[in-house]
This record gives sequence, C-alpha cells and structure tokens, in this order.
Amino acid sequence: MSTEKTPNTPYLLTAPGVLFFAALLGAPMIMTLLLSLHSYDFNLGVQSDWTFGNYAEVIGDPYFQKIFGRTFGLALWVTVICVAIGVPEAYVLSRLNPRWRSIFLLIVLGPLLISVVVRTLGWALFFGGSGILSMVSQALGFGDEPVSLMFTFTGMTIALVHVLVPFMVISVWASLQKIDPQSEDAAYSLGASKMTVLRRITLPQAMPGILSGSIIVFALTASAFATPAIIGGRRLKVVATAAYDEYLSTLNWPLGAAIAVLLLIANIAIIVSYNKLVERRFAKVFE
Amino acid sequence: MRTLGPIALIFHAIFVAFIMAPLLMVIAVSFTDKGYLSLPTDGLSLRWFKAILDNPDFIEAFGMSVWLALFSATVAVIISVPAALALARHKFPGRELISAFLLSPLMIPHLVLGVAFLQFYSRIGLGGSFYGLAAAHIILVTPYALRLALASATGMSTDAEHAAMTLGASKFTVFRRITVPLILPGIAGGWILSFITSFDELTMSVFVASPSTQTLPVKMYNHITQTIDPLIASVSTVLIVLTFLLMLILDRFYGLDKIFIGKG
Amino acid sequence: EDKTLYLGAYGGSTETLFNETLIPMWEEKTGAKVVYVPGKSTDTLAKLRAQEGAQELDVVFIDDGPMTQAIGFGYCETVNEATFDGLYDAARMPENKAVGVGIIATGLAYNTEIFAEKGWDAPTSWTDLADPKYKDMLSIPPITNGYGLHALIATAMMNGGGVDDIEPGFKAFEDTIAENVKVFEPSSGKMSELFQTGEIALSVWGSGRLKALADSGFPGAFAYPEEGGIKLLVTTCPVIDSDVPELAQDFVQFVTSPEAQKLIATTLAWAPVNKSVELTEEESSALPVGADIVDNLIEVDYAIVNSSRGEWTKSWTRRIEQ
Amino acid sequence: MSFLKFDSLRKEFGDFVAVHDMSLSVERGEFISLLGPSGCGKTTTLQMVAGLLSPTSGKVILDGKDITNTPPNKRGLGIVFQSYALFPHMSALDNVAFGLEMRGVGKAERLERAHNALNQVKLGQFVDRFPKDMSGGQRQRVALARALVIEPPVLLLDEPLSNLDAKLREDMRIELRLLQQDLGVTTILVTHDQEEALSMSDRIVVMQQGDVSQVAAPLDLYERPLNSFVSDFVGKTNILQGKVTDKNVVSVNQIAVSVNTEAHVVGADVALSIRPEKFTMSSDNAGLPVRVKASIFMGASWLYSVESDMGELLVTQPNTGSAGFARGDSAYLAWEEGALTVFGGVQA
Amino acid sequence: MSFLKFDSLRKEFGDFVAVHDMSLSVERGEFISLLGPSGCGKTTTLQMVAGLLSPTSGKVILDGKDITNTPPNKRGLGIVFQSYALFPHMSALDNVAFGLEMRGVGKAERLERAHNALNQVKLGQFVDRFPKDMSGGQRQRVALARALVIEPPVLLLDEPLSNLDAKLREDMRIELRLLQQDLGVTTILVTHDQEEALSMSDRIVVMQQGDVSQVAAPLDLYERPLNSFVSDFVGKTNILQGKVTDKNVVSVNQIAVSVNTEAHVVGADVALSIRPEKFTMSSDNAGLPVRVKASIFMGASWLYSVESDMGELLVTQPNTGSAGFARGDSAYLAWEEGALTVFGGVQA
Ligand SMILES: Nc1ncnc2c1ncn2[C@@H]1O[C@H](COP(=O)(O)OP(=O)(O)OP(=O)(O)O)[C@@H](O)[C@H]1O
Ligand SMILES: Nc1ncnc2c1ncn2[C@@H]1O[C@H](COP(=O)(O)OP(=O)(O)OP(=O)(O)O)[C@@H](O)[C@H]1O
Ligand SMILES: NCCCCNCCCN
Ligand SMILES: [Mg+2]
Ligand SMILES: [Mg+2]
Repeated sequence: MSTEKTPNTPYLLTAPGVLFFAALLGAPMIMTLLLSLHSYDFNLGVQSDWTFGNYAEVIGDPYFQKIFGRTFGLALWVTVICVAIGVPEAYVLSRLNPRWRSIFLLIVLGPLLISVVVRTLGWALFFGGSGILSMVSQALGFGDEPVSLMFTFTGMTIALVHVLVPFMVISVWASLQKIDPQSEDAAYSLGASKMTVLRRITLPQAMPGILSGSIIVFALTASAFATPAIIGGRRLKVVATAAYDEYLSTLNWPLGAAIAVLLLIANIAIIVSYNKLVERRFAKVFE
Repeated sequence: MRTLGPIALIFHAIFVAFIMAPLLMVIAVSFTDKGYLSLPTDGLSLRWFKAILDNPDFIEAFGMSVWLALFSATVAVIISVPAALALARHKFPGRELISAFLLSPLMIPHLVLGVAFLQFYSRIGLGGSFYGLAAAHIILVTPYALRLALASATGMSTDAEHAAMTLGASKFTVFRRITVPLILPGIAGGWILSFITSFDELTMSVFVASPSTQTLPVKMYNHITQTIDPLIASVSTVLIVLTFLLMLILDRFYGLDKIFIGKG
Repeated sequence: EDKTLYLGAYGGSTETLFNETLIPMWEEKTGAKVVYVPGKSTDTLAKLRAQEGAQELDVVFIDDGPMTQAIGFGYCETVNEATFDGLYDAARMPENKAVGVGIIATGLAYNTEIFAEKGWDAPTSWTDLADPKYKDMLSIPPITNGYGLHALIATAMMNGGGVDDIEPGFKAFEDTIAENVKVFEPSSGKMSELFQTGEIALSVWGSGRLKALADSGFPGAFAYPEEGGIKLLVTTCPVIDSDVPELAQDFVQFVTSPEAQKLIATTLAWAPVNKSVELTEEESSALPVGADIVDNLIEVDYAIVNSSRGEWTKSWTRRIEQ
Repeated sequence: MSFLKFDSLRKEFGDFVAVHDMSLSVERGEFISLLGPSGCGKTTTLQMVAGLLSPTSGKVILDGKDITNTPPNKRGLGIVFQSYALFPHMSALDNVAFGLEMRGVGKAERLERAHNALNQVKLGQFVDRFPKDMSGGQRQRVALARALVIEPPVLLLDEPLSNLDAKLREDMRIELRLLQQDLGVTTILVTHDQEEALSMSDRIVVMQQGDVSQVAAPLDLYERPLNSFVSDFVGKTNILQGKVTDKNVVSVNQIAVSVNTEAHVVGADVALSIRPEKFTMSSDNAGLPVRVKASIFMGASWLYSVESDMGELLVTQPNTGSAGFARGDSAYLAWEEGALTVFGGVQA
Repeated sequence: MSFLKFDSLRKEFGDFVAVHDMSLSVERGEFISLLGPSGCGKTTTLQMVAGLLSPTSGKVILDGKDITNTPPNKRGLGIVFQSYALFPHMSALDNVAFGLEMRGVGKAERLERAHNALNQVKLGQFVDRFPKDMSGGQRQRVALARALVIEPPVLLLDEPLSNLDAKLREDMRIELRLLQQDLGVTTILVTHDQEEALSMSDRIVVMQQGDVSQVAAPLDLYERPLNSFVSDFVGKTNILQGKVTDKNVVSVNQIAVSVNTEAHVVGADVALSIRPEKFTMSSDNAGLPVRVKASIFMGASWLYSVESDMGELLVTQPNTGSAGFARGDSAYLAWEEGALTVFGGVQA
C-alpha cells in the first residue's frame, strides 16, 4: 500500500461492482429480507403483517438448530479437507514440468465441467451399493456386505470436496505464482527441509490464495443444495435443503426467506471474522 | 530444488484419480448399449451419442450455456479486477462492507436467489430475457473473479507500476499494460472459475432461465425430472471431451501455461 | 398478429410429446405459437407465485395436490364449462378452476430382477413397506411430493386412520417403515436412477413413471396394492390475467379432446379423462384403467389434506426424516 | 530562478521521520548527487520528486510550477529505481520501448530507439531476453536504458550502476555524463560510490538521517567539509582530538602539531582532520614514527593502518609496483601543514 | 587436498552457455573473489555451488565429498543473494533467526544471536522492520546478517555490499574479514568492486564470458596480468599498440619507448600496458609532452585524459589539496621503465 492516491480511489474502483450489485442484487435481497418479516398462512399465502416470528421459529426450533449445526459443521469439515489436499496439489502443480502443468490444471477443473446432476450420478455409480467401491471392497475381502457411501455424511463430504477442491487449487495456484522463488532458495540454503520451506516460506506467502479458496469453499458448502440433497438425501438436511423445502414444498416463502437470511448473516459473520483474523495474523503478506 | 519428490508425485496421482473417478464412471456409462444406466459390461455402443443428434435442443442449450458463461465471466472479471485492486491496496471505511456485499451471492442458497431474481426481474421487465439471466449469472460468479483477483493482487509489489507511471503511462494504461499482466494468473483463474460456475449453474437458473434462454444444465435437469437415461452421460462425455480438446488446442497455439502462470 | 401462448408443464417425455406432436397440431389449428416452459409441479407453482401480478405463463400443468393450492391462491381462471363435456366427473377440480388431463396411480414399483434373485414374491400390499426384508432396498418420496403424501395416507388407512386422522400413518412410519427406507427421494429422475444403479429394489411411485422406466428396457414392474392404488390426477388450468385468455381456454380444451387424450394415454401412460377415448388392450395394459384397478383407486380429499399439510410436513421432517 | 526546487520536503512513515524538512534548489541542466549513509532518506527523497510518495509536508517545484500533487505520469521524469522495477512480463526491448510508446512514438521508430538505447548499455544482443533470464547487472542496465531512452528533462537515478563492474561502470558514467550534457538533462543521482559522486556531479548533497549536512561542489566538499561527519563520510579521513595550546599549535596526545588555528582560542578542544593520502610515508628517519598494523592492497594504492603516538592513523600511498610496507614494519609519516583542517572547539 | 573444488562445471541455458567448463580448487579458510564483467557467469557459478542451479555437467566437491547432487539444505552453506531474497513476510529479526532455527538453536539463544548479527550490520534498531519498509542498503545488510549468523563453513557472497555507502562498506569489509578469519570460513565473494576484491581476497578469479581468465593473488593479478583483458579489467590501464624495433625498444606511433622486450622478437607487434597511476605528470619540461583533454576529480586523486603523440592516455595523480590540471593545460609525463608490461606479439 505504498502508492498514496487520493482517498476516493478505492470507491471509484469498487463503484462498477457495487453499483451493479446495488441495482440488480440489492432489490431482490431487500425483497427477500422484507418477505422474511411476514407471516404465512398455508391456505391464504403471505400475510401483510410484520413479524419476527419466522426468525423466532427458526432460532428456537431444535430441528433447525440441528440443521444449521450440521451445515456449518459440514462447511468447516469440507473446508479443512479442501485446504489439506487442495493446497498441496496446487503446490505440486506449480512444480510440475510445464508441459504437464496445464494439462493437469485442466484435469483438476474437470469436476466443474459437468453438471452437478451428472457428477452425483458418477458418485452414485462409484460408491453406491453395487458400485465400484463396493465391488472392490468385496473383491479385496473387506466383507461381503455391499459398502455404500450414498446417503451418508461421509459420502456427502467426499462429493462436496470433489467439486469444491478445484476452487481451492486454483486460488492457491494464483497466489503461488507471485512468490519469488529465490526466497525459497534462500530458505533451503539456510538448511530448511522441503517441508519446512513449504510450511514457513511458501505457505505464508500463499496465504491470500488459501484465504480466498477457503472462503469460497466454506461459503459454497454452507449454501450448497444439489450435492447434499442428492448424495446426502433427505435425512441429512442442510440449510439450503431446508430453505428449498419451504420455498417449493410448503410454499412458506417467508420462513424460507428467514432461513436464507439467517444463513447469510451467519456466513458473513464467520467469513468476515475469518478474513480479519487471517489478514491480521499474516499482516505483512496482505500489505 | 523445484523438483518433486516421490511422495508428492504419489499424492498427485491419488488426487488426480480422485478427481477423475466419477467422470470416468460417467464416461463409461455413456457407452452402454442398454436403455438405462449401466456399466457397459457386455457390449459397447454409441447409441447414446447418436441420441444427442436427435435432440437438437441439447446442442442449442449447450450454445446458450457457452455464450452465457462467456458473457458473465467476462463482465464479472471486468467489474471485479478494479474492485480487487481497491480491496487489496487500500484500507478505507466500508472496505469490509463492500467486500461482504460483493461476496454475498456465495452465501445465499441459489434457490432463494433464483426466486428473488425471478420476482424482481419480472417486475422490472427483465424477466425471461437473456440480459436478466446474464445479470443473475454475473452476480453469482463475481465473487470468484473477485476473490481470485484479490489473491493475486494482495501483496503484489507496486514497483513496476510505479515505473510505468513515471514513464508517462496513464492510470488506465498502467492497469492494462502492467497490473493486469502481473495478476493474470488470478484473473485467468477467476475467469475460468466464473465461466465454469456459470456454465454449470442449475438451481438458480431453473427459475431465471426462460425457454428462449434454456441453459444446458436446465435442459438436462428438465430432461431428468422424471426419468434418467444414459443420454445425460453421453452429453456429459461429449462436454468433457470437447472441453479438453478446446483447451489442448488453445494450449498448442497460445500456451495456457502463459495465462496460468502470468509473466514471462 | 402472432399470438403466443406460454405453457408451463412437465419436462422430459411430456415435453417431448407436446413439442413434437400436440403443440404443432394445435398451432396449425389456431395459428398461434406455443412456448413450452418445462418444470415440475412445485417449480411451476413457485414461478406462478414469483410472478404474481405479472404472470408470464398462460396455461399450466400441475399435479392435483399442488393445483388445489394454486387454485386456493387464486392463480387459476375458471375453465370454460364446455371443456368438461364428455369428461369423467373425476376430472373436475374445485370451483372448476382446473381440469384433469390424465389419471395416474400411486403404487409399488419394483425391480423384477432383484426380486427374482432374492426369491421374493411381487409386493401386494401397502403393508409390505413395513416388511423388514426390504431394509435399505426401499425408497419412498417425502410427503412434499405427491407419491410420498399418498404413501403416508395409505399407511394411515392401513392402520385405521385416514386423511382426517393421519397419526397412525406417522406412527407406522416411525416404528417400522422408516427403518427400511434407504432414502426419501423426492425426484422422479433420481428415483429412476436409484433403480438403475441397483441402490433400491422397491419404491412407492407412479404408474406412468414405472412405464417410462420399463420402456427403456429396465426390468421393472408396477404393482397395484390390493387395498387399492391412490389416484393422482394430472391437471391443467388457464392462468389468470393472461393476455391470450381465449387461446388458453382453447388449449385446455384441446388437451382434453379425444385425439389428444389418446396420444397422451399411449405415450405417457396417463389414463384418459375423456370418456370417448378407446384403447386396445395392449395400449391400456400399463394404465390405471379397467374396473379392477380404477374402481379400487383411492381418492384423496385435498381440501382436508391441504389444510393440514403444513402440520404434516413439519411432523414428517422432524419425526420421519431423521 | 532555479529549475527544480524542494521546499521543506518532509516524509514520515508512522512515527519515523525519513526525510526532515529538506530544501534544495537545482539549476536547469545541473548534475546533483545525493550522498549519505544507508537509510538516510535518499530513495525517499527521490520518490517524492518522482511523485511516487507524497510528502507529509513541503513542496516540489519544477520549472516554476508546484508539482507536489501532479501524478507521476504527468511529471515526465526519467527514473531508475534502486530495485530496477523492470516489467517482468516484457522483454528487454519492450521494457525500454514502453516509455516511448507512452509518448506516442511510432512503432518502427520506438523499436529502433529502444534498440539503440540497449546498445548504448551494451545489451544489444539481449534485446529479447526477459528480466528473469538476465544477470543482476544486465537488469540494471535495462533499467538505465529505459530511463534514458525517453530523454526526459529531469533524470532521477537511484544507484543506477551499483551492480556493474568497474569497467562497465566507468563506461556508463561517461555515457551518462555525455548524454546529460548533450541534452542538458537536470539529473539527480543517488550513489554510494563517492568517486562517482565526486567525478560526475556539479554539486553534491550530503545527507544524514533525513537532513542535509552540506551542499557543495565536489572539490570544495572534499577539501573543505563543513563538519567532521562530512569529512569522515566523503573520502577517508583521520580525525584527531586535540587542544589548542598556542597560536597555530594543537597538541594531540602530547604531540605538538603545527596548524592554522586562527579561528580558535587558545585552550579550545578541537578536532583535526587529515586525509590518508595527504601523508608521505617512508623509511627515511624523518617525521612521525609509526608502526604498520595492517597493509591492504587496493590496486592503484596501498592502504595502511599505522600506530603512532598521535593514535591510530589511516595512510594511503600510491602503488609503485612493488610490495608496499608489511605488517610490523616501522616507518615515518610526513605531511604539509595545509593538509590539516580544524573543526569544532570554541571559535575565536 | 583442496576443500572446495569445481570440476569442469558447466551451465547452459538453452543454447546459451553461461559457464564453460570451469575448474577451481579452493583451500579451507581461503577467501576467493570472483571478478568479471556483468553477465559473465558469476552468479550462475555461485548458485551451482549453493545447489540452487544444477550444473549441465561437471562436479562440485566439498571436503572430499561430491555434493553435485546434494540438495542445498544439506550443504550447510551461507549465501547472500544478489537480489537479497529476504523473506518478505518476516521481520528482520525473524529473517536472521530462521537459519538458526533450522539448526535447532533454542528460541532465546537464536533471538539473541540474530540480534547480535543485526547489531553487527548496524541494524540493531530495525529488528522489527519488515523488508518492504527498509531501504535498499538496509535490506542488503539483513541478507548479510542472515548468512553470517549461521557461521557456515562456506560463505557464498553475491555482491553483498553493492548497495552500501563507502563508509559502511568499509566497516562491513572489516567485519567480514575478521569473522572470516576468526572462524576460518571458506569464502567466495562475487563483487564488481575491484578494491574490495583486491583488498580482501587471498586469490582472485577473473572470469570472462563463462571462462576463467586468470587466478592469482591480488598483487600478482594487478601487477602481472596474464593478458590484456585482465590488465584492462582489473584497475584502469592504458594499452598501446607498438612494434619491437630493437632490443628493449618498442615504437609506438613513431615514438621509441624503452621497455624490457626479452620475450619478444624484433619486428613483432606487441601491446604495451601501463597503469594511469604509474605516470608522474608535471609542468616541468621533461618527458612526454601532453595536453589535458579532461580532468576528473576523484577525491583522493585526479583522473586526467590527455592527448600525446603516443595516443590518448589516462593518467591518475594524487590529490594534493589544490585544483589539479585543467582542461587545455600542457604538461609532461614521466614513468619508470618497469611500469610497462608487454603482451602479445610473437614470443621470442
Ligand atoms: N534463466 C536464464 N536463461 C537464459 N540466460 C540466463 C539465465 N540466467 C542467466 N542467464 C545468462 O547467463 C549469463 C550469466 O549470468 P549470471 O547471472 O551468472 O551473470 P553475472 O556474472 O552474475 O552478472 P552480473 O554481474 O551482472 O550479476 C548472463 O548473460 C545471463 O543473461
Ligand atoms: N514504508 C516504510 N515504512 C517505514 N520506514 C520506512 C519505509 N520506507 C523507508 N523507511 C525508512 O526510511 C529511511 C529512509 O529510507 P530510504 O529508502 O530513503 O533510504 P536510502 O537513503 O535510500 O538508503 P539506502 O542507501 O540504504 O538505499 C530508512 O531508515 C528506512 O528504513
Ligand atoms: N409425466 C408427468 C407426470 C406427473 C407426475 N407428477 C409427479 C409427482 C411428483 N412431483
Ligand atoms: Mg535507497
Ligand atoms: Mg550476478
């Protein structure tokens, strides 16, 4: 932040995005917020009163509490796994022979190329009761019972990691490109092992990418609908499936809107604090 | 010292296998000779590829998706990069707020967004139009473009930009000729994530897309609301193969490496 | 000038039939254009809700349950009385705001191959859902879906209750049936996939759905429970405030006409609502027609169901989908 | 009226004052060097002139116009950064051509001029190389060519030759000086190389911790430093503490030294300074007897550290081609009276 | 047996050969400097020794062990990078402490030692600064402290003092030399500063385009360069083309010059070299008459460019405290016969 520009520069730079969002996202969001403040009658529809009843209902109901708990647990878990495998993979990619690098980069993006519906179909074929996983585990003698990860928390986690890890890889990748390789060389020459260099020199400098990646992954998991719905099934409901139910099945939009608003608030609270925490902890990398 | 040890390579192999596993399953299924989903254990067939040709709407929807994704990703990048620079380089009142606002589409279930957009857009006359759908997609993918540009711009040395300025380059020229190339990996990464997210978006588009703007995921979704058949697999296989071919050709002629790696 | 009618109806095979056959027929007849907006019942209903006051759609196809809601919310125009000429009475929806287009039955769909392998007999009763041998081989849609709702109502009836006393149904689900259920799958497409990937062998499903799956060569069969399948009416209504109200009425009348009904019956396996449609034995084999089936079908009173559906759904999600 | 003027220029980084209210007037076409210890604020000053750092207070005036708030791209200055600041994504040629392009020079001409500039810095064969594939000195020369090619009215050079070998550095100095004189470019050079500063500059600004210590022409600065900091910093010097014991006599460690003490009262504590090269060292038994503690070969000369009754002294003697004095040798030092300068003490 | 050995070390970048098969033996505790024009392969050589670049062919042998394929973190060498390569996300103190931490030094001790090392490079007050908030010279000193603090058996220094002012540079040289001698550290220094190389080194390696031109002790190198490249590169020199016309007489532009021609046949074309400081220039009408073309003040000396019948000559004369000769002045040059060296021509 060494260039000192006129203080309104940041506002000018963010203006196109902010104005676009204000015009086209602001109104729908406010509409949703207002919607959440009305009550609903199953036969008569949305009422014209004003109430916090929907919020009280969501917050007070153990059913929703459990769903929110599960959702953020899942988001945290998926984020941790994505960091754990996505960051090393980004690192490996950046060290690959250039000829292979772009090919593997594409492969990493692979899961994103096909529709969620088809992707989950792939998983169903893979770890369903008569899927490959089951066949392999039976063939290897891990038991005669078919193994199925469908409709389990584990299956849901794996499938989410699968679609979200590319976001992590690409984010970290973008950050890694910026690092002066000589700072790594310097660390080696001071006796640091590869692991140590990775941990102490490379990763801290790649922190902006890890931060971006984990924000994307966390937020996407917390608001994910399709994968949890299909792989998790209805017993493992998450916030988005709960909102979906209210919108499409009971048509109780105010309640659905309240769920969505609460999700948004929780998400922003978590992400903004995380962002602050990381930016402060690695202050010098972020300047 | 920039070589990889065996453990790294084994990890990489497992990672790639993990990524490829479900895709390979889908590709395998697309060659089934059965009318329903099954692994082609006793016979390979191209019938489900022929079936694509009998369903021209799939091809049309594919075109729509490509066009929509190109448009949305590009606009998202255009509005995100300046914003990312502002967020990366300045501390200013409202920074957190603006950043949260621009990221918020990530944090709301797409269905809720879809319904809200449908409500609002049909009220302001954007309903059912390509631009309405595109606006929704731009909003949806901007967070990716923003976060990736941010990751690249954060902590970037301003030396080269300063040098360009002293050589007489205007702010915009510095931006275009120096800043953008230097954060290209982030911009390219953000564009690609945006493109792919837009291309793959379903839950929101189900509401915002109209018959004249039906995207491929929406088309597939409508196709399988009642039954599922290997056509979905063959369409996906074609998609996977096409994308890889396209990327390889681009790589051949332009060097993806350059884009992904940036400078030099 | 060119008039355009927006039709909101199911995707997939319904869309194919309409786009390839029925719509061209009608367009030729009227000179108007049709734009097909695919979507399942709940999606279409949500669109009507979202576009309140500025409806894009002119005619919608929605299952009877959600259609009762749509009528309640006032999204439907009264159907011209002339349309009901020659239709079974069962095709009338409340206040004549909608009309049936076809009849489907909810019953038991199963994978004949797996049943044969295991040496099981075909299912015969709603009570089979509680049979422990089907543990983790069974899928039932949740009650937010028509078939799932039917399963709950049928189970309530088997246990001495009914739409006005649903608790026995919940109890049975809680005690036995839910144990067996691998997944409460709402999407027909996914249900079909679960069958195809061998994840399940039995489900509560629609007769038309199973026919579509079986037509692809899949070894599946549909069983009407001896206590009776449940009737599901596919319905249509002209949407209020349409800019082409006459065309909308005309289209609704057209889809209930004998020629359209015949095509629908033979392609989609919806039993006709028009008395004058004649079907060969082969054509009618997959349909819920014929005295033994139709007379046996259980009717659901949506007036009662819809008034308590909010409560039911709440209980369902909290007690059953655990 | 001066061409470039700093008016009480000040820069603070948080609590830290990097440049204290600095004022300076530079004539058109003048060649000024900034000399000073590492961290004294040279780069900071230059960056404020360039418009890359905004002063905490004070003004920069160019050709009568206050440019303190003019953006850098409107100042038209040529600058070589201490860290080069090359464009990593452009070849050497493109780096150099960039400034010309910004000035609207047509493609053919700008490539030719960029090429010439690279030839000038002896990189004619490396035009297509990218910075990361070049050696340190090569990068530095690209940076130099990039600043020179635009023929700016003012050149700001931040240690532009620090990574070049002596030979090349000398060539570059000459090129730079010629160009500067041909075009009448007003130049501010930051250098840590005193020879460079002394040999090239019209005037030298010696800075110390953000302050200006002395501004003077090279010979004046060297021969008549205003204070012992300047004397010590510019060229080597021996500083001896003494007391004026009589008119024109200063006693250093009991040894009487003849020196002009006109400006000082008898009894005042003073410092004497004498430069190492002003001594004559010989084996002839005449002058101050010394013992050689260290003998360092410097090419054209020898540098000795010797012990004497007056304290430890640095002595430089020309290299006569044979080995000089060795450690432990005894010798005698002589000097002319005028070689001594007196500082400090109570003024008469 | 030598401690550190390069055996036909070669590095190619694509088609470009940066270092030709280079061989060199360095004794334990020796201080070697690499000197050579910008881009001649000094950094490349150093990086191969450090293990940061792998040689295209050839070997590096340390203490009898072939370390060509040993990873850099196992070599235990201390290295100062030309571009510093500081850890941008660590404070000065953490940068310096890092190497100690890698060696398992406990926290308290390593902070203390890092602190001391920073004091040694005069950055005691800047321990908490981050690299980007430091001046160029300050960064360079952090890099130096970082390499020194681990007290490595071998130090590789790539222009470690290039951004320091003369004063500090001298202090650092002394610190470095003391440390080097105290600890017996084998040191390879890349520098473009000849004085530095000449004054600090046990031996100097002069490189030219990836090849070794000469390896010699400083005085030998300066006084007995093997060829005109070395002579010209190390210190200033005048090279004059002439012909041996008689025993011990070479004619340069018709002027007969007395010089030892023992090694050359009469009639051979030779080059004479004489260093600028070997002349004595005076107004006394004696010796070669010259006219001063340019007069450059260098502090301790004056550098003149003069015209004579023998051609253009560079002349250095000590600064006697008063203005030297000025442009246009006439003067006379004298020299001792031994000051001339003869190269080339057909050997006798
Ligand atoms: N990655 C590379 N690709 C191609 N050429 C290179 C690369 N790195 C260095 N070179 C070339 O190799 C030669 C030697 O480079 P090196 O950095 O060793 O020079 P040096 O002697 O250290 O010079 P300087 O004194 O300028 O730092 C130079 O001509 C340089 O351009
Ligand atoms: N961003 C900053 N924040 C805090 N202090 C700074 C910052 N930039 C520079 N400084 C300090 O300001 C002082 C002057 O720095 P400057 O770069 O001008 O020194 P310099 O004279 O160019 O030194 P050198 O010869 O070492 O390059 C230094 O002590 C430096 O540490
Ligand atoms: N072919 C469409 C038949 C309609 C079936 N309705 C599905 C009910 C579950 N939404
Ligand atoms: Mg500086
Ligand atoms: Mg180098």
